[in-house]
Amino acid sequence: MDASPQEFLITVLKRRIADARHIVVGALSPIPGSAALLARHESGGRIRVTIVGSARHTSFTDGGRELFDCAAQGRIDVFFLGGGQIDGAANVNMTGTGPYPTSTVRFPGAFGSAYLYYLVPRVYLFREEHSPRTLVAKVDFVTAPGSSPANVYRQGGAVGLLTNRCYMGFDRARRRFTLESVHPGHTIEDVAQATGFGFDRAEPVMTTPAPTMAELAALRGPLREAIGETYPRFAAAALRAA
Amino acid sequence: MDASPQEFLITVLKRRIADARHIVVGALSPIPGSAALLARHESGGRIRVTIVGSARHTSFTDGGRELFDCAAQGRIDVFFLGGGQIDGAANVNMTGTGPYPTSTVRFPGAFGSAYLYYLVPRVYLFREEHSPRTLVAKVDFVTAPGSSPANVYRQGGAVGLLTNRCYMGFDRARRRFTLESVHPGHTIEDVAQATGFGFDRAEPVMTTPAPTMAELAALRGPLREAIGETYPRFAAAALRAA
Amino acid sequence: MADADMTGTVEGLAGSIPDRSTLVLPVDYAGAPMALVRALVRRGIRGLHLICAPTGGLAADILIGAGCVATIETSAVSLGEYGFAPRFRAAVEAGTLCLRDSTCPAIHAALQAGEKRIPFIPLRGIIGSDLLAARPDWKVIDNPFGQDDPIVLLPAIQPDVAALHAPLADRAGNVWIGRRRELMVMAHAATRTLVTVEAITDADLLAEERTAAGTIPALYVERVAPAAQGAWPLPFRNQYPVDDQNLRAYVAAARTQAGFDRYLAEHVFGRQRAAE
Amino acid sequence: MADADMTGTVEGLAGSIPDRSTLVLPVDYAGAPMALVRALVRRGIRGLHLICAPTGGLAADILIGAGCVATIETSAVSLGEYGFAPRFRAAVEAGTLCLRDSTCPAIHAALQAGEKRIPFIPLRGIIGSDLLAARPDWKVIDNPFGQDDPIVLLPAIQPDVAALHAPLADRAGNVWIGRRRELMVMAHAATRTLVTVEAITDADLLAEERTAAGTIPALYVERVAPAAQGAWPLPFRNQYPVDDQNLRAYVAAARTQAGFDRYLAEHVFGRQRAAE
Repeated sequence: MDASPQEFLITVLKRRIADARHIVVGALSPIPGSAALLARHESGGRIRVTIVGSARHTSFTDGGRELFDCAAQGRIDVFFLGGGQIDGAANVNMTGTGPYPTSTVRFPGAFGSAYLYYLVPRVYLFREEHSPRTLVAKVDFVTAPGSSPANVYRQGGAVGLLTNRCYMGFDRARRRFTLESVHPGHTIEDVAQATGFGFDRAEPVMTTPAPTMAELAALRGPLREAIGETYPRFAAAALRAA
Repeated sequence: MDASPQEFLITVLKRRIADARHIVVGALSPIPGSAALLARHESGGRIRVTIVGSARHTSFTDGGRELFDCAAQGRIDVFFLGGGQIDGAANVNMTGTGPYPTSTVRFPGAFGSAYLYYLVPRVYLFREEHSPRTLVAKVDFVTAPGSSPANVYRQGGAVGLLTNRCYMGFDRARRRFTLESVHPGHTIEDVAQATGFGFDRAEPVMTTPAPTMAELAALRGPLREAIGETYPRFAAAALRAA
Repeated sequence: MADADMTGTVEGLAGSIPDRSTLVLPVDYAGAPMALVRALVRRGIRGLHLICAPTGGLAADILIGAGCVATIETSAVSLGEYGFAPRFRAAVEAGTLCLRDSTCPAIHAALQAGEKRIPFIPLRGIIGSDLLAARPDWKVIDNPFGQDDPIVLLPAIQPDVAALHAPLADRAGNVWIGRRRELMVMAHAATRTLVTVEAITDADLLAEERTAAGTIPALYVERVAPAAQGAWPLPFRNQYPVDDQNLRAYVAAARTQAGFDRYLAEHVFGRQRAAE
Repeated sequence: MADADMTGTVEGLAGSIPDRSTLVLPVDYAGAPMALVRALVRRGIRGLHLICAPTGGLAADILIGAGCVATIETSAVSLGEYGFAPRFRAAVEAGTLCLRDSTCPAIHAALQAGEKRIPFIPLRGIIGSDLLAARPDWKVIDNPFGQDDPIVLLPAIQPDVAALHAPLADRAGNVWIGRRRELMVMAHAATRTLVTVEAITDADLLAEERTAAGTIPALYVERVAPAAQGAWPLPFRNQYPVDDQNLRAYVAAARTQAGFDRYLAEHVFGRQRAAE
């Protein structure tokens, strides 16, 4: 079966999070959200998935603050962050390019990043567009820093970065990304040219495995409705017919 | 109609609070609670009454903290405080006599006094027993102080003290009580002898008015059940037959 | 007052909010009072200090585009699946909006501080973010209970007015919100709370424990106005879906101020004599 | 785990609480888990750091009398209409109990700080009370957002275990509490939450908005045990009244340790082979 680009990314992310107990997905994150729902499906419901803004995919009953309190309590294992710019030290810019506050291009804003990035043990950075525009040497505005001094309370941070070209792991101690796998149709040189920051290379750099038939069947079958409830426009556009 | 001692005190308190918008009554306060319910009854439901621990007489839906947050918000006009000891500066001891922590006589504890006394504009001190044992020169332990230095955030405090002998007003600036009225059957000299602290005397000191027939009829009729729901043992003992 | 009828009209609610008020609105999906927002635009309100709890969407973008907002305090403004908020973005890039960029948990925590009327509340995270330099009203202190442990203190948010849309209220002014507890924090934190609702019931929402558990008591509510489809064109809980056509039209039109003004003429001023 | 059956037994719950735990219990009228308290006495638990949220009653007095408690943090201990708590009073006057005297809003606020995992929270009031000298773990600082404005900082309370009694749970471990939101703060603040319930339903308490609004999610709940009449001899919501005869017997007996021990023999150890 031929996977759509989104279906491909969903399954790549899903494999990274299949061991989690509680995955939280922010607003506007259909690919991470679909990955979380697929992981939950495959776990037989063992994995708890909370999608911000969804009345159905939530365990929360205490209002908007509960997600953040829950993260501080250590009850959330995995979260996803995007960002208009991401740099080689895993700093994330969700605020805007150019001088603050009158940005050249203003992004929506920090959402919960300037907090959750510190408190959720495993944060996956996710940005489809992999270009020198999005993956930069240094972000124009550090909305959420990729690392913190030793005396700053921090129990979490980035473990990796997924784009439409590759997956890179992040080493928080060394503050550097390592290219781990390149998606089919791309090369290491491709990735290097499209990346505005330097990174290390795993030995060997793998080819990212494609979705299995079972994964695609689950996405297009039982999960289509669950994904569509939360991301109606995405489900219609990104999931192929079963 | 002959009032019981409790009925008498209920109506005295009630007249002091008939202009409030929101009266809160702590746990274990059947006479203030009954006074609040009577005030509400006479106001045709205009006065809001919240009784701590009651599922029926409450406006709260946010758990135990809401009472205290609500007071801080300025949405509570009147509260009542008792205490094992009260002194002439309106300091209240709800903790114990003798040296702390191994008190000679241990009282239950502060409850919310060390907070509400600062934040509710009108706090009525209420202690039935009027004796040198309860109204002392200086409390052994200041659970909640009667006044605070100018730089301490305080938007409330004592306005008066009701006992089984008299009603005294409290002047927060002068930190002194003034005897305003003596209950029938007692005298100013009585009161002075039974009080462990010095106080001023109003000119003239009045005789506290007895309950009216209408007040007693309301207490013994429509309010008997409402009071009994919250204070079953009290209602049976203190309210006379209609 | 337990006896009085607490109901009013949407235009009445809008008229009672003065220019330059500090106004807190919920996130779009939690009950944005769109009918009231349109009434505020029609009344020509100016100089709002808008607080988004914790993010802004269509409600904020329309108020900004219509020139009602002087300052915005928010963790983000976005139209969700419909993309960037065009009027917010244009105003920021033009420098015509005073920005107080925040992060979701900071707004929630500062509203909790407002609810408790404590002057500040500490929060983890944030240190090392450029947000800190953008918010001189936030302070970093060394945790007095720790050692070499810097922590951010946020000043309390205590809005003049909270405005929200809910499914149901009763005549006494009790408002049912279900799990959307951020609406209750807003109501507790604000001095005044104004509510639009899909429907008003003659029952007492506090009488039964099951409904009481999800109800803002009238104690905090100044007035309630019926507004059927009051969140339109946004979706509202399980009661109605998004008006996809209207949202698409908005996004297309609001790319320019002229287009936005045409949207207002049709969907805000044009509705004055109709449903609202 | 969404699939697993989260139910257990009262004795199993009691056995899972180690000696010297920090245990938070609700105020008697909010859902004191009396059946679990009796099971803890039977299991001979020792060295508890008991936190009363925010006041203690019969549950605290029995645990103290049975020698289970090393330290108590509470705003008061009282039997309400039944008077002073005799074993608490005796233990304090004998100096055998480590006291952390507090005030209700301080316990609520410190539990909220525990819920947020912030290290401290400020609170108004308290300054000028002798409580401050009795609580060296509380600090007074000058409000960094004010001028010459002293304010108390309370360290967060983060209990090892929260234990509570509720009307209803489902098999997934969701627990319905209605308006008793202090129970939810306790569950959020504690590392582990153990719950006894009057009944267990096969329905999903989170499926419907009306029940979900008053429900502690299973996410926070380690185990739920059925315990019909689990608050006895205390009254429980509108389900059963106080057992007046038992309370009177308790107050009379517990004036002395010997009388208290007889009460335990009859009503705590004597029930082991019966209903519990």
